[in-house]
Amino acid sequence: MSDYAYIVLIPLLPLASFVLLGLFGRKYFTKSAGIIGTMALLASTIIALMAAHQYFFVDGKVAGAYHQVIAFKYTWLAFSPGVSIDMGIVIDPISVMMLVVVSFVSLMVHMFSLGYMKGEERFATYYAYLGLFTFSMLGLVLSVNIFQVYLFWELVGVSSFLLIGYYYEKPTAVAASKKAFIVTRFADLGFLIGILILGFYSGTLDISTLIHKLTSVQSPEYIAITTAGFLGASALTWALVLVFIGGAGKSAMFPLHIWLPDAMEGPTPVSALIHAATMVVAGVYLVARLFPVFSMDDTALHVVTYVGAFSALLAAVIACTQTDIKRVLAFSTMSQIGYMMFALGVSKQVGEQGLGYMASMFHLFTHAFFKSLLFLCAGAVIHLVHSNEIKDMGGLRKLMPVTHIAFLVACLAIAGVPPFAGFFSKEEILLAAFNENKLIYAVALFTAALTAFYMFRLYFSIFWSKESAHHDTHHEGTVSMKIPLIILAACTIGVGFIPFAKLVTADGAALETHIDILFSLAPVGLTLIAILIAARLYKQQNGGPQKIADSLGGFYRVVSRKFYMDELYLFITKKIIFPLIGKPIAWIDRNIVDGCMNALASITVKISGGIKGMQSGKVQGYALYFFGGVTLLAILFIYVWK
Amino acid sequence: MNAHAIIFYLISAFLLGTGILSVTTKKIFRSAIWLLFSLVGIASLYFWMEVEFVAAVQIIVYVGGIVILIIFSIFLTQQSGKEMPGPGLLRTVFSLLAVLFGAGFCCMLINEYGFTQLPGNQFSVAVADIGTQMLSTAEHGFVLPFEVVSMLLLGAMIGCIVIAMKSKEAKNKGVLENEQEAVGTVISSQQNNTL
Amino acid sequence: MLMDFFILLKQELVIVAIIFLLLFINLGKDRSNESLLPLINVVLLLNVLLGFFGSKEGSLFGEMFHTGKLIILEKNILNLATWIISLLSFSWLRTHKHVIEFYILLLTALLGMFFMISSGNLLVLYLGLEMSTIPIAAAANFDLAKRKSSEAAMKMIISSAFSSALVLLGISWIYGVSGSLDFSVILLQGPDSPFRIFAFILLVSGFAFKMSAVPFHLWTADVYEGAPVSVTAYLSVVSKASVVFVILAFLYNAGKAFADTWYHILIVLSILSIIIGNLFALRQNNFKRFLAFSSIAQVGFIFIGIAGSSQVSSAAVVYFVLVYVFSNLAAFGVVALVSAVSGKENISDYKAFYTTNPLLSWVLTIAMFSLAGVPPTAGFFGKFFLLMAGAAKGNYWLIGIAALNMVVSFYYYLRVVKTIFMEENSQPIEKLAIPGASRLALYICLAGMLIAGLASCVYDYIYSISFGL
Amino acid sequence: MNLSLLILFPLVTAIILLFCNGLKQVRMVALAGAGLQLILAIFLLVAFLQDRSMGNQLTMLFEYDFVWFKNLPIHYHIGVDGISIAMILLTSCIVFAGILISWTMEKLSKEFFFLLVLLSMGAYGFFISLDLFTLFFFLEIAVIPKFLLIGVWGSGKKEYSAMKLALMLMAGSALVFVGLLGVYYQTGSFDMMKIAQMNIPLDTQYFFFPFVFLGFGIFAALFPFHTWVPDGHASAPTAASMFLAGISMKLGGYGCLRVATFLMPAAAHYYSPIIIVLATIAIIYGAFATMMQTDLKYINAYSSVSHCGFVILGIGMLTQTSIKGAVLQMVSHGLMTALFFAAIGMIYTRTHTRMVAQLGGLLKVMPFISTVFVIAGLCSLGLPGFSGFVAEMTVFMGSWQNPGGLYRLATILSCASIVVTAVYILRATGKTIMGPLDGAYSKLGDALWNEKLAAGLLITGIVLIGVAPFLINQLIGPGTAAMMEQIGKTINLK
Amino acid sequence: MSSLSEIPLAHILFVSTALFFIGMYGLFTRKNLVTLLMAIELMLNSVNINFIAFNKYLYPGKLDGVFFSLFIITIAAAEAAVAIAIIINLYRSHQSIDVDDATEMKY
Repeated sequence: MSDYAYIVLIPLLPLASFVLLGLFGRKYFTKSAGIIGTMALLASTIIALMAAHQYFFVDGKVAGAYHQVIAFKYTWLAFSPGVSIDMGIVIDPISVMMLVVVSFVSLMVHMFSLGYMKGEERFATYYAYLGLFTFSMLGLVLSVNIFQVYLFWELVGVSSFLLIGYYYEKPTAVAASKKAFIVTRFADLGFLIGILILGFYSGTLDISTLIHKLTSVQSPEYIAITTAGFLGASALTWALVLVFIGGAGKSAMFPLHIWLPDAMEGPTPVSALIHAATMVVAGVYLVARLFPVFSMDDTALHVVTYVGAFSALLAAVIACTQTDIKRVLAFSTMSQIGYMMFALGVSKQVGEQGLGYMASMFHLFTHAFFKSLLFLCAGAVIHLVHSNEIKDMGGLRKLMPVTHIAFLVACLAIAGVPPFAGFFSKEEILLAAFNENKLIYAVALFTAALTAFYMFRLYFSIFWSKESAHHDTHHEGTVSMKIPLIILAACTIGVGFIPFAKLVTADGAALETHIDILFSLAPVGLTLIAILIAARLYKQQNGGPQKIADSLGGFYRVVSRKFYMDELYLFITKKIIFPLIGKPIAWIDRNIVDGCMNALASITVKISGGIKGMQSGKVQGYALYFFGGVTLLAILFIYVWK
Repeated sequence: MNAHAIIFYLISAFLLGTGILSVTTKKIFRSAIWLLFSLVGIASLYFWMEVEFVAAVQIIVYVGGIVILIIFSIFLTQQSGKEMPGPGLLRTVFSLLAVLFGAGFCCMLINEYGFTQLPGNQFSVAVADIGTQMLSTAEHGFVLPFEVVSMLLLGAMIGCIVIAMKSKEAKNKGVLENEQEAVGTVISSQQNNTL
Repeated sequence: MLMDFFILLKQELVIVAIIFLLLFINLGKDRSNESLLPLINVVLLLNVLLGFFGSKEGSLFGEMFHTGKLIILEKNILNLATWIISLLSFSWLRTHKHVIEFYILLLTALLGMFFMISSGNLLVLYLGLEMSTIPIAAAANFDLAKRKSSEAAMKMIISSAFSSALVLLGISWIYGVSGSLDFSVILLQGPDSPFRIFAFILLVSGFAFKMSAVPFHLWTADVYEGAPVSVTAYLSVVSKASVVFVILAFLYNAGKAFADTWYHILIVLSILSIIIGNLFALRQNNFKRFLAFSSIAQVGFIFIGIAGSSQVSSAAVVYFVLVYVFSNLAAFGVVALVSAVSGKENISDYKAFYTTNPLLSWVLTIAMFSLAGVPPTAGFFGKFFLLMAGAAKGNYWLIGIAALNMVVSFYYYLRVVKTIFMEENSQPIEKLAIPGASRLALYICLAGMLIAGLASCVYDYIYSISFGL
Repeated sequence: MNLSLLILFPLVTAIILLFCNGLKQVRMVALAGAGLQLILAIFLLVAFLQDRSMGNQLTMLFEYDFVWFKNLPIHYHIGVDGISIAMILLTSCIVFAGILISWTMEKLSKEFFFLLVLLSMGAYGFFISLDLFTLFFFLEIAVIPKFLLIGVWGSGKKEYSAMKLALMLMAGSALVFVGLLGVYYQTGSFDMMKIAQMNIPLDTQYFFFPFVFLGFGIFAALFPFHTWVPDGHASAPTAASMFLAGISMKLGGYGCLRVATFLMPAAAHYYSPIIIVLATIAIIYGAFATMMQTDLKYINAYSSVSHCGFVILGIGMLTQTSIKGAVLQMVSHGLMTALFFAAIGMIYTRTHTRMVAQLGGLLKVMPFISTVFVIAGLCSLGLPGFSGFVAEMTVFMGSWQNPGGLYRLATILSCASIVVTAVYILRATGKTIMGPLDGAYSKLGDALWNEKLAAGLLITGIVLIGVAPFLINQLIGPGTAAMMEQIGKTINLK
Repeated sequence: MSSLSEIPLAHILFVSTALFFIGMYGLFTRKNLVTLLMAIELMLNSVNINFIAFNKYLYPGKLDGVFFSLFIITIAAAEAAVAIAIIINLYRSHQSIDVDDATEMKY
């Protein structure tokens, strides 16, 4: 094994960029901040690619499988013997894969932002935040310790918060950033408690040790965690479900997805980076990271499966009705992540049954490219149109040819049209689902068709439909914005051909996969039909969509309002938590708890007023009291206490 | 019950009766006179107990000094003839209750304790004894209290003078003199007696 | 033998000498107060200093009078307090017509206290008690033209006469059951009959009256309010301190057989005093009246200390009294200055006092803190030791009540501080010119409050000469 | 290393201050004094670590035992372990920052700084005391200056708040006092190290532990005796708020740990369910109450109640990790809340309002202050990289190690508070820092050098702990371990 | 001498006690300050009777009781003198010696 310690540079370079720009950016790097950030990321990306090359191809497999390498580990905070937060770097197929994805997409976004964010007042801050996010995300994927995951998890959350709230003067942006943070925080609570349970029973927080201890059926830790239970489920189930809740929060799974559409308030490149390619898949990554443990518990896996599948379907349905292009993309992200989730859910740890795992990772990988591409394209469009609404667009294909082509490529990829990247990964997922669970397969299939439909609805609405209302004076964007689009488009076409099954699998060993044309027939066919329907409805401006919407009536309204999930949450917070918990508590505190304290004081004063008559000012009264006192003492001591 | 005992009860009845009258009479001057009688009654009780010296002092100091002082002050405050307002009913009841209770309680305690007198009573109070003991520094000498009391009288006298002296206003000059005289009487009588 | 006599009686004799000196001065030609006061203060200073020389243990007049290191220390404390009061009275006496008489009364009372403290006999005790009361009652009337002053004097003399009648009843009964007046004999038999107990209670109630313990305290506030500030200070500090010393000596020596009885009496009285004193102090606006009730509450604490009945407790009590002297006199000092110049005696008059008189404000504040028992003032140590001594018998609930009442007392002490520092006032008390004598007195008090606690030697010395039950 | 210097320096500073004239002189002296304290504290830290690395394994270092009252067992006994050093460092940082923040204090500046320095003396004395009497002495010294600071220099209903604070804290110390006397009469000693070696009889422990714990608990804002916190903090001037929340509340936590739990472990064990329940209530209830506040200072004050609940929770859980977490939380919360108050103070001096609803978009005009505010907020909600995360996670980990349904439930509920914390912090941040800027504020300036320095110092502390917790762990780890060993012994005996 | 024994000591004490409480009743109920003073004199005298009686009946060996009563008489005189001075001064300022008129200070 060779030394991977240099990998530490990959996260540290963005961190350095963050610190530099964060502390001095406003003063000294107002213009050059973008270049500095991009350069740092470029270096990181190169190192990441080098590392990937070294890991997969230079060091290669040992005994037929890729092994985990702990490149570096340092006890960061020791709790008690064996239980500590370690900072370290783990090298294994998924972490290396994620390294590449994160640094690469981040680089693209950095580059794109050079043009997109040009002239912003807080340009340096923007790049600082980007650096922070990239650092956190890289730290997250490299974690050796479950608490390290949590730590970077939170950092990722906060950088997401900062970036969503980048346009801090816009109240909607502020609200969205708050929402994103709080909802994910809520989910993180589950994650945290899950960690506590896992840590308590296994006596360690180190992921590999933990996996080791909890995957052998004879180990005392395993026996302890499976025998301990609460409400009919074993501690292991609880722990895993709780951890999954954490993942679901970040990955916008139902019912914790509500923050994702709103998060689109942030700058679009940020959406591309965080809310499409990287952060949102952290949940998937988390489950994958702990997959050996998950695979020990069927209940937890079922939860993952059904939540994933339902989210995928739900998001796809909602996406069909949205009119804000970024929101459509957001729901599509949610839907695709649902795919990844249920793919994990239907997987097993070893051998052929591990197909789902591989597929999930593969989809994660491809999705990162085409989804970030979609977002960047959307960014380019918005940059031109200054609106997110579909109705403000149309016929842009002539005005922005590069964007048009890139967007089309990405749409084809996400729809799963061969030979674009999405096709390969989606095929594997469908196959895995087909093998394990027919119901899930059906849902997945339907969702795939829906995906194709709403993506092409978007495509046609933006680039075809009515003639552009925009003049030629508008340009597509700077070169720095086009280059990433081109690169990503190329990737979207290319990455599907990477022999992923050989590289990234649950047990590290290569998996034999092949494209079965017969099996592919159904999904691809459905997809094409869906595309055709979309073209029919949206290529030209006509009343079709409206008619359909009208005919669906109430259902359409419910869907377009996202099944009233936001309203439900609002109801819970504004109508239940604030007035029914917060207000009473605040009231109780002021009036009852504090009131008691004040009452003590006022009662004392009252008593003081009540007994003032004793001091009547009449000297005979004093004498009477005197004699009374003597008598009292006499009676007390002669008769009462002897 | 022999004559001696009868005398005791008579004296007792007298001094208690006059005492009660003294604290209940409405006219202040009469009250002072009843007090005088009561004090005389006490003096006669001392005579009855054969402590003539104390009886004499009692008459000289109380009857000759304090009561006169009191009567003077009654004149000075020009209230001799007026009927004093009586106490409120509530006050009377309370006081009566307290006093009756107190008296009953004390008498009960006295009764309960059951004092036993010594059979052979050798009690005699010679004036000479009192004189020597008063000025003796030995074991049962009372020179220290004697001196202490003289300082106390000095202090009291000065205090009286300052307080009762009406500065600058000649109108009440007489008061001052009377005061000083009165106090002087008391003090000199005391000194005389003990020497 | 004669030498002994002089040495043992030195403090008393010095006082007597001073009294006669004053009498002679009075007889001589009229002197202006301006020249008289410094002289008297110097003489009193000498008196204080003389007290520290030639201490000797012994008794005179057949046990009627005895003295010892602790007693001498106690008398020195009283001397010191008297001197400080004299210094503080400077601005009041400057224009007073009866300066010498005032001092004679004060010193007579002091002499009475000395005899009371040294007494080994009920007769001397009684005489001392009267001697320390009657002149003060007269002195309470020294603001001759003020209605309140005569009312105060009247209340004091009537109350104390009533009290002394009850005490005398008690003494006569004690005499009746023991046949003696000597401390060593009178209470030997213990509380074996109700008669004895009642006699004892009557006697103790007399002390309690002088110390103004609840329910025998009612005269206190009125007298304090009405009397001239210097007399109030004297009453609340010297007079009270002397009775504390007496009760300590009396209970620990003569009252041994009654230990159980008086222990409980003290506890009852202390709880009543602390609670009632605090409750009344809460509502006062007149500064002197306020200090009266605060001192009533303090008495409760002293009782707790005495109840501890060990060497620690007697040391704690004497120490507390010393501290109390400094703290209370500092407070009265400021009040005296303000009252003498502006005639203002209400707490609300002190609003924004700090803006015009920072020094006096700080002195008053520190005095309040010391009375409240806030470190690093000596008051903290005093209270801590008192309660520590009281807790020795294991009655933590009592300590708990006391401690919680300390919180109430914090309220009113801090209220004064609040008034001084925090409240707005368009017409604060004007800037006062502080006479040198008063300044000196305030500095002494300040030093006492700040040093007497931190310097452990003070307590250690007191401990070394004190005694337990 | 003479620990008495920690008391001497402030004392001398205070005395010099009394003789100073003019604002300039006063604040220079105060700053120099505080700077010296800071240097001394750092020097102490270095000396301590050196001694430890030389293999000095004594529980307490730099001990000094001087018989104060020879007839009572009252000693001036001082010494430090890692925990105390952490608290001392915290104190010196906050005092320094506090003086910098109040640089422009013009009203009665001499008195202000005098009291501030006096307060710091009380805190230092408290943290180094090994004798219960001295400890109590310094505890009370640290109360009264607060009363004046709030009452004279405060705002709003300052007199009420000052009085309330003083009375409640005094009630606390009165309870402590009863407890201390009880301990004293059971052991005949005030020396904590000695008392810890003795086994106080169980029934005595059961009787006196509540006094001591509740007493200190009032200082540490234990529910339901926390009501002095909101009013007191809200009315106090900035520096006093910083001190109050940063140090005073830590006196309580430290006392709960060092006196109550350390000396009476069996009782601590016995009462731990009650303590846990109260702490959990404080955490949750404080958090929800914070959510409804509209005044920035009230927000921070209530959040302090919630955060100090973690301290009590950690102590009540009685595992080594949880106790370590409690100590970490004390340090962390001290720095963080001081920073928060500093930020609020800076905002207030410029905008003259603390009402959330009246503020908005401050990031535009005062980016530095806003950043400080956000950092404090993020630290408060336990963001990694800041001290809050480290402390809270340690508490959670430690708490979870205590099995048993109640403990588990308490831990889960306490964990849940991080969500509520996020809600109120983000709400406050969103409304004040972000959002559209009110035109009235568009001319306001950013932080001055003194404010930057103060905030910088505190942020350094927060980030240092947050990024490199192993450093502070090294410091307090052995201390808690030694303490836990002692506690463990007794609990097992039972 | 034998005649004495016919009157038990207790009876004398009853008388003195009665006198004491008569005085106390006066003290409680009278309004005029001078009469209050008279009531107090009665109480003091009752105590004197006690002292003399105890001395004579129980402890005839020494004269403690007699002396005590002598001193009480003296003190009573001094007290009365001061009290009267105070009352006179009060009369000057209040134009009344009713005890209920001098209740300016209370509560």
